[in-house]
Amino acid sequence: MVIEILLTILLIVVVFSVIMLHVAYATYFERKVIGHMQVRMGPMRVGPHGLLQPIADGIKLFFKEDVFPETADKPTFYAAPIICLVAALTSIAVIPFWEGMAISDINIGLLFILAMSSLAGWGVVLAGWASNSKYAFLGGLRASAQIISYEIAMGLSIVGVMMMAGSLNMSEIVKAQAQSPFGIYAIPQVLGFFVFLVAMLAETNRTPFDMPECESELVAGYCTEYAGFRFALFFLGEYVGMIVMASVGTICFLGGWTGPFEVPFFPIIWFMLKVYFLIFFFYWVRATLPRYRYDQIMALGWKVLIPLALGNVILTGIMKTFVWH
Amino acid sequence: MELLEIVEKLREAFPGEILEWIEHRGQMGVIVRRDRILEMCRFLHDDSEIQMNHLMDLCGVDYGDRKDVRFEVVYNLYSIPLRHMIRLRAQVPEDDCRIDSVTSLWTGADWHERETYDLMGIVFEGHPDLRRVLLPETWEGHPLRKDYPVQGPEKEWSGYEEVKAVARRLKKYDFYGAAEWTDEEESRARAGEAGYVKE
Amino acid sequence: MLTLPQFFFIYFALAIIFLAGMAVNVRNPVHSVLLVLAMFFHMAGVYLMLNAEFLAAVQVIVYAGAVLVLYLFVVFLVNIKEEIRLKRFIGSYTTGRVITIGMLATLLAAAWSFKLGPAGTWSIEAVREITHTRALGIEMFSHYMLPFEIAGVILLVAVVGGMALAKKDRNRATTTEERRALMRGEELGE
Amino acid sequence: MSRNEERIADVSGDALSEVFEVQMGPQHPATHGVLKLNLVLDGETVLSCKPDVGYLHRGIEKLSENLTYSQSMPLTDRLDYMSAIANNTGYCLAVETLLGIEAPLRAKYLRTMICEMSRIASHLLWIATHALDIGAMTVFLYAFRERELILEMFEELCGARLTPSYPRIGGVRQDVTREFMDRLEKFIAEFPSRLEEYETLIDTNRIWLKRTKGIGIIPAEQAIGLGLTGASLRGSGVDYDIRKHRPYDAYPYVDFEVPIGISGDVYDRYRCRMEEFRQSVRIIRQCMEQLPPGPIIADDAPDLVMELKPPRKVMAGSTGPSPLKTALIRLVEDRQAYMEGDVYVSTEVPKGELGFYFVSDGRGMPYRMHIRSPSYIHIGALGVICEGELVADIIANIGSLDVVLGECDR
Repeated sequence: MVIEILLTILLIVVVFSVIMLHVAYATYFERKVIGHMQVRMGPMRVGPHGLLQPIADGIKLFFKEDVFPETADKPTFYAAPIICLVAALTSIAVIPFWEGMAISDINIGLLFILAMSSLAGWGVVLAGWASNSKYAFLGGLRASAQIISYEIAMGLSIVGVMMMAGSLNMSEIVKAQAQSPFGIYAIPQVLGFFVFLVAMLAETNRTPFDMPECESELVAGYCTEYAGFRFALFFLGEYVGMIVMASVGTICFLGGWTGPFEVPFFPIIWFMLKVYFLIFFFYWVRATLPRYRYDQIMALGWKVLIPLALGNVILTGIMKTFVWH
Repeated sequence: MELLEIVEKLREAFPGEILEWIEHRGQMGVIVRRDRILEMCRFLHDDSEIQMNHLMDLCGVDYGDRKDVRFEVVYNLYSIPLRHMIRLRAQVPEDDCRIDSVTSLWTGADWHERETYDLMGIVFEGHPDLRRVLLPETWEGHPLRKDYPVQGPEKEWSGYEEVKAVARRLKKYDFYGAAEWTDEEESRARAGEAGYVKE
Repeated sequence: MLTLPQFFFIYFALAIIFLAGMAVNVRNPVHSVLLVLAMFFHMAGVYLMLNAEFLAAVQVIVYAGAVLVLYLFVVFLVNIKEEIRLKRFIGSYTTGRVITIGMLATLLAAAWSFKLGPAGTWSIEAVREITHTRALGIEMFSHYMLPFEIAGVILLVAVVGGMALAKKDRNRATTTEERRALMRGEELGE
Repeated sequence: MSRNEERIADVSGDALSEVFEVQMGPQHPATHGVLKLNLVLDGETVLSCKPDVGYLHRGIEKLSENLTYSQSMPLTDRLDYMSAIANNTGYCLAVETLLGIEAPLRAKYLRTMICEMSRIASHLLWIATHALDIGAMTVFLYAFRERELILEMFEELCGARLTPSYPRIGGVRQDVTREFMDRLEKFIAEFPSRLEEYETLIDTNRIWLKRTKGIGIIPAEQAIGLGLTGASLRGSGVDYDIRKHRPYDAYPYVDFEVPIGISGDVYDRYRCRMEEFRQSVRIIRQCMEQLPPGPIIADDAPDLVMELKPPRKVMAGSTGPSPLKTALIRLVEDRQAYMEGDVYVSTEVPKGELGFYFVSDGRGMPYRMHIRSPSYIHIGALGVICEGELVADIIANIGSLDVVLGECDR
């Protein structure tokens, strides 16, 4: 019993550090990818090809002065970034990286992730309100509306996957997927995959749905008043959220840890490649697309994505009842 | 339409209002009285043969004591469909420094007139929102007048004193300046005493 | 000596009572909503202890993720600058106290009369075996199909009705021209 | 929350709707300088938008009343620093008209060429920031890549990149070199394909179209009334381009078209400027082909170096002539009789119509100089345009009007 608990704690520590390292280098990856898309080099100064840049950035952010607005609501202001990061990190617990390798392989893994991503929205909303600044407040309001709307679309988009796999457990979904005719659900669930990709961008507040921050209108939106360490927590939360969303996409639609052939000693490689492909997709979209307007985002969510996802659910139901059975 | 014909037409419509007209470098300038300037502008704007629909520029000129009437408000008008321009120069005396606003004809005259009011001190009657535009609300004097010194006024602008007071107040957040600011001073500064500077 | 489940149950129960009390008592409405959020999480914990993990997740997704955010939205939008002081319905404290105590007594009496009913189909072991989500699904979509659908339709009616009530001219104005017309005080044509 | 107590006329009579005041700027990423907008919002709808300018007011008009015509030239660089040469040229033309001199043909062609280059440079900065405001950040860096080439050519031409002060009253400062012409030729051969690159990035993008089409519509009548000029006016379908209406420099000798829009929304203004890029390339190419030999500055042009040196000692408190007053250009003195009077000369700079109104009393410095700057008028119009739009559309509108605060505040 005690040894089990200790082992779990060790596992948590290992996964946490690996994820944090990935987050650090996800920022590096982003700057390099976007840099090369924009005919420039990205970070080049710190270390060879700027490889130490994320570490330098981290040190800078964590040792910067923690500015606290005088009129802010203190407890909420402190709690908001922590809620953001905790919600994102907790989701990691249920993600199976390869067969049998998840901190906690619970039966309602997908629902748990949805629950946690809805909690992440709280961090943004409360940060916007607690800063007691108008830009932050507008950002927080936008965030609350956007997160509610897109959570529905995202939840519905993976209902099709749940129906095909017949389970909410993420490992089971991967296993069921591997036995399906195409090997991945992205092909039969193409509608659901599309809705998921769009909702994934919106849930993590990335361009073209970065309304809550939206630097050209609202300066930095909900995190306008945050600096240093607390800003870094938001930043980490956003990137961990990206990794979580990419992992969910990988598990639900791209076949998780399975690949065309087995890689000995390093089974996580397929999972990582797929996750990094989805993260690259985030960056690619960011470098290409302009930003939506707030009302257009809501229209897209409610009038396009939710009906599409509902249609996908109905279609999957019909197929499952009459065709695949 | 020839420029002189326009002047002729204007003279017929407003006898006694036109004082002088000067053609210089191919441009026609008409010096007029200010009293019926709005009607004159409306005439130029609406007449189908003139159609001055574009107000290119509106500004004030301070002639100091060189002329009998100190100020002039200059309207540079242009007709986009007919491609001719004319300049109206309305004389505004110093002791009654006001003229009718032409914002009802050209919405864009709004900011031109605000600028002229701000820098030259000419009041436009009937302007919807005549405030200072380039200078702060609390500025004293009108800098483009000839009697305004180039290097600026002797007296410091009151807003600058306020800024200095704020800077003093924020000094307590300075790394080295924490000890220099007492609570009593702080409360005075917070109460918004403009111009309060710690000696 | 308490067992671990007992300890957790007592913790959750006390925390729920405490947080609910605090939520009513704090002055700042946003803090109040935050406390309710924490309370919902503790309730989800109670569900988890009952092996109802599906309900726990839904509790967080629906109540914490959607309903409470809407509450928060309303709290943000309604500008509560000063405490709203209501006039009391009844002038005397005594009458109020008597009524309150009466209500409490009724509640206690009702609670006292609870008895354990006969065991149903779903014993703890049965639920463990086929997982809670599946058990819930089977129950809901076989025995209680009709009530479930009726409840769904009622909710749909409520949503549509809410939209019909809330939809005013302002929400119809999607273009600049329409918004400008509204600002001038004109009515929008169909 | 600290909200404004004052409620502007409530839009819907909804008890819950709260009027919300936001001061956008003067430090704000999307206001293109130190522009401040006092917004009154109802949710995200703008009830009123009052621009507040003057944070960059340097008193250029007052200063130039105390400097000779030549000395004021560098001040005009600082108006619209994105296309400084166009301001210089406009200023020179105004002074030339006042003095009654004319630049030689080669100088006219050179100025036209350089002006169009600076138009491209300015429009590149416009598309860069406009796209960045709407969120397309890649266009920003693409456009800067090309702008850099133009600035490097300016550097080769006269040694300065941003504020060249290259034109002179009566001509230009230096002749072009072979290398410059080669580079320019390479640039204009390549540039149209780069333009297509931007267009593939944003022009067919659904989000871009959604953000720009039907936003900030200014009907033609209203646009003229507001005093809009340049591409902002032509986007509304008004064919008013000073290069065609009152041709100056070499514009009468070259062949080009004036692109005009139809509906006057943000997208049409964007399209107009994108077409202007192509027309500018066309003009530059024609100028390069037709560039005649000859002098680059008029014989009777006033010297840059003051012929009459100011007296060395000025007694403190003496009422004698100030150093500046005697620092007259000899030629200007000769022409004293002709110089008295006033002229208004305007040119088509990238932002719109830049006009200089001079009142001269015959001395070597203007008695009164007034600058009619397009950005000032455009910002004044911003409030009217933004009313009833959403917050995000303000950003699109500022971008589409292409304002620069250095010119607005003077």
